[in-house]
Amino acid sequence: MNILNHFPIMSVMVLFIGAFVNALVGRKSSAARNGVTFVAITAALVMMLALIKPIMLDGEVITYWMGNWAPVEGWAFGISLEVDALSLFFALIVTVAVFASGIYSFTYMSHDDSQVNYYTLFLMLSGSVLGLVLSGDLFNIFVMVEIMTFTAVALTAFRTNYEGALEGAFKYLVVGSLGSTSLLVGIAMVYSQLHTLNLAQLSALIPQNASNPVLLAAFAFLFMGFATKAFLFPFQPLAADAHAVAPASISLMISGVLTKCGVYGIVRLVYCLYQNWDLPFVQYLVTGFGAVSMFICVTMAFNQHNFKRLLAFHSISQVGYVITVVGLGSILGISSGLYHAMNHTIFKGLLFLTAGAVQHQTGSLDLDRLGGLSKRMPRTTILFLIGAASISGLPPFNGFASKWMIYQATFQQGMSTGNPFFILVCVVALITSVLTLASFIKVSQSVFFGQLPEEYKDVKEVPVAMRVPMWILAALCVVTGVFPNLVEKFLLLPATNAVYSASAYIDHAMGADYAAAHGVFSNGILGIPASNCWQPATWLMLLFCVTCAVAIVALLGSPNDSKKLAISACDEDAEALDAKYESFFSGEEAVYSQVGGSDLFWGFKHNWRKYFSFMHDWHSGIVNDYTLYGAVAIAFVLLACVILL
Amino acid sequence: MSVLMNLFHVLVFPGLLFCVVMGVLLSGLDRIWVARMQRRVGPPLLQPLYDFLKCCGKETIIPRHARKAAFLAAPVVGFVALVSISLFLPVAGQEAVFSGSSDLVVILYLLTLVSVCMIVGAACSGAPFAGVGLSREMVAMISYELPFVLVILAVSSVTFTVTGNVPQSFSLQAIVDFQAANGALITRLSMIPAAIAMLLVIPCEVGNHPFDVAEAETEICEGTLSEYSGAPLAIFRLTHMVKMYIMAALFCVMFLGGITTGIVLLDIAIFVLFCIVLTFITSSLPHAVCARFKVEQVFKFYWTVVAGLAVISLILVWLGL
Amino acid sequence: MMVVNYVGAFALIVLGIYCMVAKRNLIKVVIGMGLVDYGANLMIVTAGFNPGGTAPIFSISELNMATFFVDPIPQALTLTSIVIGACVTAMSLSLVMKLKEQYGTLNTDEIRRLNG
Amino acid sequence: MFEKMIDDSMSKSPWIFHINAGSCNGCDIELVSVLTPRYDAERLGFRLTGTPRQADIVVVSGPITVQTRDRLVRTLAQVPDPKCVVSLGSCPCSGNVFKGSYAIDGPLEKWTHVDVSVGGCTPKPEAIIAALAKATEILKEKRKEMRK
Repeated sequence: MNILNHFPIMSVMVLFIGAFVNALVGRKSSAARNGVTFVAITAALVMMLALIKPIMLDGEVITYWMGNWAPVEGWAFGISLEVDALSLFFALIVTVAVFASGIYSFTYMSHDDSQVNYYTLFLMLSGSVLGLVLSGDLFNIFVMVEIMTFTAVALTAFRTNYEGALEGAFKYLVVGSLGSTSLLVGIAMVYSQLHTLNLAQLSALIPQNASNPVLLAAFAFLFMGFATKAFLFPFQPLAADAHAVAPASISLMISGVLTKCGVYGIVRLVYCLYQNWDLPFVQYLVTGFGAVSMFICVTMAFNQHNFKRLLAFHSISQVGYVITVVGLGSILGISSGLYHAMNHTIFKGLLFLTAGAVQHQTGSLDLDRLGGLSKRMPRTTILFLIGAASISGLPPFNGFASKWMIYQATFQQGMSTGNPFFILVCVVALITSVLTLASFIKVSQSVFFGQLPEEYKDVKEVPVAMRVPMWILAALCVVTGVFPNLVEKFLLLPATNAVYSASAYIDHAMGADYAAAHGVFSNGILGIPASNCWQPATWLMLLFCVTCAVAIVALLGSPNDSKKLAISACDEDAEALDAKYESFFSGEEAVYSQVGGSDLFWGFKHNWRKYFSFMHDWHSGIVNDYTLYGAVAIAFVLLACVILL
Repeated sequence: MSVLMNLFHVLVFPGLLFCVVMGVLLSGLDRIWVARMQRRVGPPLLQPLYDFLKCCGKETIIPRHARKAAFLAAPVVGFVALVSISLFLPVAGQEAVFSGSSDLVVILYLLTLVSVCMIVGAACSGAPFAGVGLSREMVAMISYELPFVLVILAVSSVTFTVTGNVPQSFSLQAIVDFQAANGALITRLSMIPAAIAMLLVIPCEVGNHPFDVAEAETEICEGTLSEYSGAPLAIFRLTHMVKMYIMAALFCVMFLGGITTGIVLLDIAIFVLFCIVLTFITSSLPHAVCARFKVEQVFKFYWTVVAGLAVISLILVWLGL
Repeated sequence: MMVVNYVGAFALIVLGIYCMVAKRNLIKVVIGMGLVDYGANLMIVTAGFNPGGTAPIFSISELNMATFFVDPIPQALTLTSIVIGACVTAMSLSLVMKLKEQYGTLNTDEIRRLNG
Repeated sequence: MFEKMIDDSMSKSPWIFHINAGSCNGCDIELVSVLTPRYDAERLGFRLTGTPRQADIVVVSGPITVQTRDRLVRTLAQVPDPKCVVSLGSCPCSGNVFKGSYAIDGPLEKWTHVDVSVGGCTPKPEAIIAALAKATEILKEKRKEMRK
């Protein structure tokens, strides 16, 4: 038996065993702690990378039956792991993010106490997330979701003395449990009808019983369960609370990885289990939830004064993009959604890590108090700008490549179905992108540019060990942005193909022809339409050409010998201030009329003041209210599914 | 040979040199027209060029709060990105130089990139007035982006509905080809509101007078440019001029495309003529007629009136007119 | 009657959610979470219950298609789920204790420093 | 290569930055009237800028009050070379009727080198244009000198 077949279970186990070993040996020595963590996360990453060849390129599916308990007479009772290209795609996202987060933690968390608990929980979180995406069993997905929520809550509250940490964790736990219960109820309903929980077998059986009302109700519960895990509207306040107070490395995990589990769940649910992506109602439901989350969260980000809370809202906004296009049900839609999911993990991880760096060095995340850090932390500033450009979708970074596909997908869907709803979604997506840009301008202006406050005069650049994971993510931002063709060939096409070939997924687990016997036919896809149109490499060459031309003209025209006309900059170390290099201002000398972060877009906020004040009150911070929103949303989706499907 | 040809396209026509010449020409004409409408003589035609050269000859001061590298790089990157747009536009009956990636969304984002470079430059300079300027620039951007997006969708949906399944939704080449076959888009009833909306978007996108909230020299001391001097300032001025040309050209491609005579030089002459007329309509006329808007008025105006026009156009397309 | 069980399960869930939504005391909110959990567990057990079925303990020779027994899988699931539920309750109670220490109150209206 | 062109444009595109150092607004109004259709200084390339960083010619009006002095000096230092300072009206030259006041710290020569002075209270627009035109010539000379 090929060793590669064992890699899925081994990669999950190595993380859990790492957690266990860490708890045993890591109490005293930080070297042992870091060593165990590093080995575990590296091993998981390497194993997932090794699976790229067989799964992504050769199109194989790996099914692993625990204890060799293979299906008997078409009934699968054993616990299984099933890895197709879609699972592997998300597993790669997870392991890369875990790797970056782990390495970052070594320095970032070095000042905290009881670190052994941190790494134990961290490895458990990583293992559970990886287990979730690789699992071939619905109930195991639930168990993994619970472990994931549980450890994430514990890690959110890890710095118990940090302002609001406990509160954020508690809200996350309470409202998160609503989602978990919803998932559990959905599973119970599915089991009561079909008496199996194996994903492959369910994928074959559910489409046959598509009109069964209990299964439709189960669809609603499962969808809302995963939506909670992706923090879609109306669960976004949780994400904001939890991200803002968690340590930055955990914010990366929550935003980059946990939300991806929700996305993975929804993709599996709609495209594999129920295979009802072409029903208009499902399209409206999923796309609608995505679009609403995308827009509300991006406007909420305008209100924020806390760096990480702002990032948290953007995180949900970007997940909204993913869900929106996942709901379209077109090939272009799903591939752009997967692409954006991947990119979101990369750039949002980078942004959270830079926020963590700022917090680590200055001790503050308050946008109204920080400023001018680009002088003191130039490398972090560059990293932040790369991340901000990516999330705002500026070419040539990866955010643009995927957003470009998203616009194409929504617009094509709108035009080919003649449905104005999708055109509206396209407009919302485009506007959201501008608003995202605006709020990152706000962050860069109020944290990295502008004047440096006196209290941060002696801030230092972050240590190299923290910059390394940031550089890894930044490099990924650029690489995946400049070579979308390669990403498409090696990652997107196989994953999209896997989404559309449920029968291959079923057959591999349940034996050949099982899918066909149950009436599930799917052929996969040949290619992604409208790809290859955006060629950043060509554009960059163009840019290079023009830059060279401008530079040559500038050189020819530059004054040959006069020194006075050259660029003059002030001497940084000079004690006496030279008035020539002071900023021009016409008021009193002592007062820097710095524009506060939240007032930066006054012209916009003034016109929308009623909306903003309503949304501010709506995010009341009271756990009961958030529970109510969640319960109402679940009830609404339940009713809609049962009545309309 | 093809490398040389490409180089010619990039550097001469329709690339760098043509952009700069057109930018200087249009903005010089604009200043003369505004002067004439105010019953003044106005500056010479080449005044923008003199301004540019003079700025190049001045000292470049980098303020104490500024980040040197970004402060100097921002104008260059913005300018280069802007010039690269001209290579995606299939102007004057020519195919775009890089037609493979020519796409309205790409152009939208490249225009955004240009504005972002200006904003980053302003943010880098660390000055209070620049801070106010960048915030206004960003609000102006939010304002015109919605109608711009709607216009783009309206234009694309016409070509999409008529030709059926175009492989690329927003392809500029497809739009021009469509117009070559079916007549310019502006002749369609459904496109007239969109064209008006686009005409209103142009001055704000360029940052011309009634909407130049970000560079209001009297209120906020040139806003985004308040700390710039010397060569970087010159490049920002040039960017502004070239943007006038690029936006006029974009309008030509979107609404007046496909008008060809077969003779290249004549085509170019017609195209230049269109650009000049458009500059008069979009830049000189509002400049001479209107006083500067307040920033919240700009936002309100664009999200209600202009966006409304574009939505009307979209609805008309949807109704099949 | 199985219907009673299902109705009971849903009643528990709804009661639990009501408790989570309406009660302003953190401890009561945690109790509500517990109720929701019990409702879900009851539902799973009911789903696998066959009236009159025997315990699912057989040697392989006894097993044939006609054997009538209670489905063992839901019971296993319920056990797992109960364990998880207990963990969640423990976790949330410990958080409540810490919250009481920090905020000096158990009233949810006053625990809202993160808002807007 | 472009040096000659740049030198030539130096006199064709002078941008003005106006500092009011305690003026009674009479000169300021006259300066603005220079830009109005009647006198139209824009045909010579003049343009009012809002920031000293972009200015070529700094026009100072008013008798340099103690309150404005520091700001005047600071702002003058922020103008990039080559630059020209024009004193507008009698006040910056001599102090005019305010001469000897405890609140005055003039004349302008005390703080900076003045290239062109326009007399009068207030000077006529024609005189202002003539002075500005002269300043542009000085600007060109300065630029040439700086190159050497």
